[in-house]
Amino acid sequence: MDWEPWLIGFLSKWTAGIAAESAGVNRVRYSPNIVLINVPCCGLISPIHVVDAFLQGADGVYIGGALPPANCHYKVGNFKAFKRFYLLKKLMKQFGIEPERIRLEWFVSPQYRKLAKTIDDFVDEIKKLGPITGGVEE
Amino acid sequence: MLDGIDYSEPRIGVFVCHCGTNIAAVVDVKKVVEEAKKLPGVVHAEDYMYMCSGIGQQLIINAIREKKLNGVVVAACTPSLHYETFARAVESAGLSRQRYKIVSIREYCSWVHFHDRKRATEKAIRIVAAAVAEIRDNKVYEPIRRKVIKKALVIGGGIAGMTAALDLANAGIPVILVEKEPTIGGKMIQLSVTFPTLDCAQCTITPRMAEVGKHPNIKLYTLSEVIDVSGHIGNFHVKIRKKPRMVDPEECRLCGWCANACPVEVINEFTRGLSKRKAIYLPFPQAVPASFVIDEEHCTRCGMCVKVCPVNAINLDEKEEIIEEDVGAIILATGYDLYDGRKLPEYGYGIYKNVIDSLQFEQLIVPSGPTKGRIVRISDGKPAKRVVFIQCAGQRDVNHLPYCSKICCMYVAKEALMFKSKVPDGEAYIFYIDVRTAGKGYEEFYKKVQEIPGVKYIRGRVGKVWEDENGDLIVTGIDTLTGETVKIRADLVVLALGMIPNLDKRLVEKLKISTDEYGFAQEVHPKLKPVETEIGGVYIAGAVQGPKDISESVAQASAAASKALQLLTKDEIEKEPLIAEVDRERCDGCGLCVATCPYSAIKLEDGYARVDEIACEGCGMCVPSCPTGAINLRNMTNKQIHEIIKAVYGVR
Amino acid sequence: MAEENYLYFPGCSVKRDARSYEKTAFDVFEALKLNVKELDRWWCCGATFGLAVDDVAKHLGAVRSLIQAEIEGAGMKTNKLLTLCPMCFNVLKRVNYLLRRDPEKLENIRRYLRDENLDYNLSVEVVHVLEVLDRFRDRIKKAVKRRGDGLKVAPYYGCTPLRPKEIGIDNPESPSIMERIFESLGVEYVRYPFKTECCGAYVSVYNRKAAIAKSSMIIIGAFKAGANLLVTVCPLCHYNLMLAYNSMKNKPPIKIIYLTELMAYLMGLDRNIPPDIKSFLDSHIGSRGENG
Amino acid sequence: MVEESVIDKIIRISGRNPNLCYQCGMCTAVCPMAEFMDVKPHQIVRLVQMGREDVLNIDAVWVCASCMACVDRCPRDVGPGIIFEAIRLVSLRRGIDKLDYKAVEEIEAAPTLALVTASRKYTG
Ligand SMILES: Cc1cc2nc3c(=O)[nH]c(=O)nc-3n(C[C@H](O)[C@H](O)[C@H](O)COP(=O)(O)OP(=O)(O)OC[C@H]3O[C@@H](n4cnc5c(N)ncnc54)[C@H](O)[C@@H]3O)c2cc1C
Ligand SMILES: Cc1cc2nc3c(=O)[nH]c(=O)nc-3n(C[C@H](O)[C@H](O)[C@H](O)COP(=O)(O)OP(=O)(O)OC[C@H]3O[C@@H](n4cnc5c(N)ncnc54)[C@H](O)[C@@H]3O)c2cc1C
Ligand code: SF4
Ligand code: SF4
Ligand code: SF4
Ligand code: SF4
Ligand code: SF4
Ligand code: SF4
Ligand code: SF4
Ligand code: SF4
Repeated sequence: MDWEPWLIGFLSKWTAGIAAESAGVNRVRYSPNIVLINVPCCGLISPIHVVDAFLQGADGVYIGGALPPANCHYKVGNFKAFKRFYLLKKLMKQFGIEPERIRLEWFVSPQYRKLAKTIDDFVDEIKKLGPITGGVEE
Repeated sequence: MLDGIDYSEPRIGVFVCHCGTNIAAVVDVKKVVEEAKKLPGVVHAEDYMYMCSGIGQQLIINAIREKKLNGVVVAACTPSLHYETFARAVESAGLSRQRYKIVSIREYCSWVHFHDRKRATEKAIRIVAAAVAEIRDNKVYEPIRRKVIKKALVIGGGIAGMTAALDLANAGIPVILVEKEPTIGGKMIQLSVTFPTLDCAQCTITPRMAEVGKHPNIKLYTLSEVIDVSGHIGNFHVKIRKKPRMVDPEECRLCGWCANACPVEVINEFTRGLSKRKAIYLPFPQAVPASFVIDEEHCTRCGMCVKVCPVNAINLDEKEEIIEEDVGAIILATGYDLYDGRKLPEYGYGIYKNVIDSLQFEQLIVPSGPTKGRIVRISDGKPAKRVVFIQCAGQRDVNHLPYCSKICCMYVAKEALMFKSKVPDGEAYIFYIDVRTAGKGYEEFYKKVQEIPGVKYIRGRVGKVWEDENGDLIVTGIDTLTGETVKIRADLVVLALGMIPNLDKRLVEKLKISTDEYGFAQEVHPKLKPVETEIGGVYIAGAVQGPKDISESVAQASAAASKALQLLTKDEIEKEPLIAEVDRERCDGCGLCVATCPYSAIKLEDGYARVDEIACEGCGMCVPSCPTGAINLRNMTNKQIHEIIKAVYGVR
Repeated sequence: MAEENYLYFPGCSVKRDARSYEKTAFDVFEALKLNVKELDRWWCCGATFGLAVDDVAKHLGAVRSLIQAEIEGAGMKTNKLLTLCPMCFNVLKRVNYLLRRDPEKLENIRRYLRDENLDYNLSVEVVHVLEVLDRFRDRIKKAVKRRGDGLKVAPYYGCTPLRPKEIGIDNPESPSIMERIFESLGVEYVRYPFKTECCGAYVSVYNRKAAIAKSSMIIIGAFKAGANLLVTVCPLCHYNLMLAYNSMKNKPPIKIIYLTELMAYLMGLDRNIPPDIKSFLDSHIGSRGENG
Repeated sequence: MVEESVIDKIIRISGRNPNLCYQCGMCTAVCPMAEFMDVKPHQIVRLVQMGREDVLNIDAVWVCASCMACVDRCPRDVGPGIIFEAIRLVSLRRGIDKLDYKAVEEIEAAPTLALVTASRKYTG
């Protein structure tokens, strides 16, 4: 099978974004099958954006925010994101999309190895899940 | 808007960097350029060996001019490295930096995907596409400016608060100093001498108190507390509750007749209960303001004092006042308290009179103190010959204060030394776990104390303190270095209690700052922003931020004042206009965003949400909360996020 | 749930070695109008709490008794299981606490019990007699018939009612619950430093000298503070204290008794008080004994 | 399978972490039995920290009355008294029996409580 998943990741630029930068500086290799977009805070990303991403063709959505409780640059953005995605995951099934296709990870900025590892794990998991079928088994 | 640039149609240029071989060895740069040219809105794309070099920058400037670009995407390293470099280049060509973006295809791509050139290239193309999609809809906003009120509020009149207030006042900034006690001075005025130099605490601090009291730029409110804070950096509105002093400080001649006449006697908090005072009293001789004060709580309103006052300074009907002030910056310096010794009943604090805390011992040393500087047993006033100090009395203990209080090792050494200088034939026993002397001259000071005959440091813990039938204290403990148990008969036991923050929850809420797990005020960054809080314009100084000695409190106070000055010397503040914005057409005034914003930056006005430009930090948290999509982050709107996603997946 | 209803777990020692403690306690309960009923069946709690994390089996006896209490409690409208012996209290409450906090342990225990068709729903509250008496201090005050003049009591708590602090009934470093009860009884008490000091517990079996030394220190401390009565709530403490007292060459004039013996006496419930204690109390109270 | 070391076993069955101990000595200072111990509580914790298997030979752990004073007061929540029980158990599970029934018989009128607890603490 020559199907390749392409994931999209939204990183809070204060923590996960810096971790991604350090991963680069330290040449920590990880799967290229993810495009990472820096945003001011993971609290900006709404479930609508996530659903949008799946509609556009994303195979998985990764969100990297600040490690709770005290590291969020904007006080509570990480908690807000967590609550929203907890609910979203519950709704995913109704769209026919496996909830495992969304992943939230928390970071403090030096955790670049964690970033690389979680991305690899995630890409592997998505590879196992295969392309989105919309709930219809092929 | 800058001249000469036409923003009507997107004309974007993409500049792809090789970074020598850093990028080009992994990513097929030429292919990226080729693909970039196909992206909607892109009219120019090129690559170059070192984009950040002078020549590279010139390429961009030339392209903007020649190709009439109104948007620039640089695909190179990370913004933290070269955002500014290219922003300046772009601006020098007359283009706004808001129409420029740098994305990383090095740290985010070539450096981490060197094992897979094909997909690294594919990823780089997607990264560029996303950046182009984002920049296409970027608008150029005017920078946000706001007038700064050139006035500061300092909360807390201890050594830290006074220092900050004086630094600001001497720089010409009017300062409002709010102190909740009847006098300024804080804990330092209660101390005897100060380590490591052993200079008299009162002699050091009283000139400063006097200076604060008479400084033309300082308005002092004692017996006062801040009860409300609104507004934001550069423009805070505060409410202060001033409790009645009931004595006019301008009139009071300090004759003391009133206190002689007053029938009500209560314990004196200044001596930490080691003496009594009347309901009308002078906190201590050097108090600022220099005036008697009536203790509202204990005064029975009998009127005896009023009758004897020769100048009619007393007014028993005085009521509390609410004062309102506008300030540009706030410095929080409310200091510390000691841990409650009654939580250590095993040491008998609050049970046996001769078990005291370290501040009480300071009061026994001060010549002007309740015993006139004689060190005595509290129970019977007999001279104290043997004193046991217990260090880490609750500190570094998960059952009490898990942290090290930092100053207690030093003040115990000092107190032992002072004891020995007053009672040459006395014995001081000091139980310790570690002796921490991290400060200039501190280890030398400790060594000096160790040299004194009659001072014995015992490495170990006290298990229990009790009083025997003769009224002597018995201290039992362990010397871990010999492994032997020790039992000492003592006249006084001094608990070296730890510092806890003196910061009440309501004030924290009003200031909207955060605290650490122990309740100390939280700095933004322990190394790089130690006096800043998350709230712009609110700074912290002294022991309210964490255990500190006087030198550190003073240093930090000056640092906080200097940070405040950086703000207050500006006429107006400018910030990036990348904040949230409400589309009135779509807003139905539900108020959900108002509740979401962590900075209280959104208000409902005439049924619509309105974002306060200054308060908004641009976090975007409000965006997902809006059911109608009316609120958006400038230059990172929902539409732009949608376009970014579309672009990422639009590549083949 | 009726506040006055309690199930009672006796434990081995109270039944065998501290009869007068139990009997006077029940006399006192009756006078305070408390409805205390002994469990129909109970299992030895083991007297010490197994501290090792893999020692689940040691908790089984206690769990069985807790289950029995859950079952009987339903009929009696109470979830309170009262103990006199603080060691039983300590074990039962700690097992209860452990099961509540550690679902894994609970599951483990349940696996043992499943074969017997038993289950435990964590509803039981284990209480010590001191807590119950503290709760009914008003009634104690009213039930007092004799004035305690001439008595000077030293309260002795020992360790098991107080430690570890998660399950203790009072501040382990400075408890005051017994003192409050003495105040309601109207007897004077003394302050001395050893009221929570360990008596030596079961170490008396291994190192008799050590236990005697500990207990002697407690007795002498109480005596030096001016006490003529040393009051305990634990059969093991009582044993160790007596062991020490009997081994003393110069015996101080101080009597070691159970709290409920003193209470029964002051409430005029003399029938179960051992004669030697009765005469000791009589002689100290003197002629003004009977309440007028 | 590699056999678990004595120290690992002590740590595992105690569920405690002796490495958190900073040797303050509080456990010894509050221990009612310390004066009867050959090795003091804080020293035993230190030996466990250093991986010394000969902690099994220490008499003091049998003198410990499980009073929990040290457990309550340890500033690092090391739980020395619990570690000592683990040391006892490792011995007991090896069949070492500390209860001398003769001695017990000699104790007149020892209450059931003493015997039950002692048999728990001193036999397997
Ligand atoms: C026993 C002892 C001995 C010491 N010896 C030494 C020594 O020898 N050398 C040394 O360098 N350091 C010593 N220190 C440490 C020293 O006391 C502190 O470093 C210093 O006092 C901290 O100053 P501060 O201004 O931060 O706090 P504080 O002195 O506590 O001042 C805070 C002020 O804020 C006021 N305040 C509190 N809450 C409010 C409110 N809500 N509104 C308005 N006002 C409020 C308080 O009334 C007080 O006046 C010692 C400390 C102790 C306990
Ligand atoms: C092994 C080690 C680990 C540390 N770890 C930590 C840690 O984890 N956390 C922490 O908070 N601190 C740590 N520190 C301490 C930290 O390094 C210092 O606090 C900090 O670097 C001090 O900064 P500075 O600017 O005062 O001095 P420096 O970093 O020494 O900078 C002084 C600069 O001045 C230049 N200079 C010297 N003389 C001249 C001259 N005549 N003319 C012009 N320039 C001159 C020097 O070249 C140098 O660039 C550590 C220190 C060491 C040794
Ligand atoms: S712009 Fe960045 S990527 Fe390009 S040469 Fe300079 S450092 Fe390297
Ligand atoms: S009598 Fe009047 S003037 Fe004298 S100290 Fe009192 S208030 Fe001041
Ligand atoms: S009015 Fe108050 S302060 Fe004045 S004498 Fe009476 S009690 Fe004292
Ligand atoms: S400074 Fe010294 S006494 Fe104070 S907590 Fe730290 S180690 Fe203990
Ligand atoms: S962007 Fe953040 S700070 Fe600004 S209004 Fe929205 S939630 Fe508040
Ligand atoms: S959430 Fe949206 S609709 Fe509601 S008030 Fe805010 S901007 Fe208006
Ligand atoms: S009390 Fe705790 S930290 Fe202190 S020596 Fe004992 S085990 Fe170690
Ligand atoms: S539990 Fe054992 S070691 Fe700890 S204090 Fe009690 S007797 Fe001593």
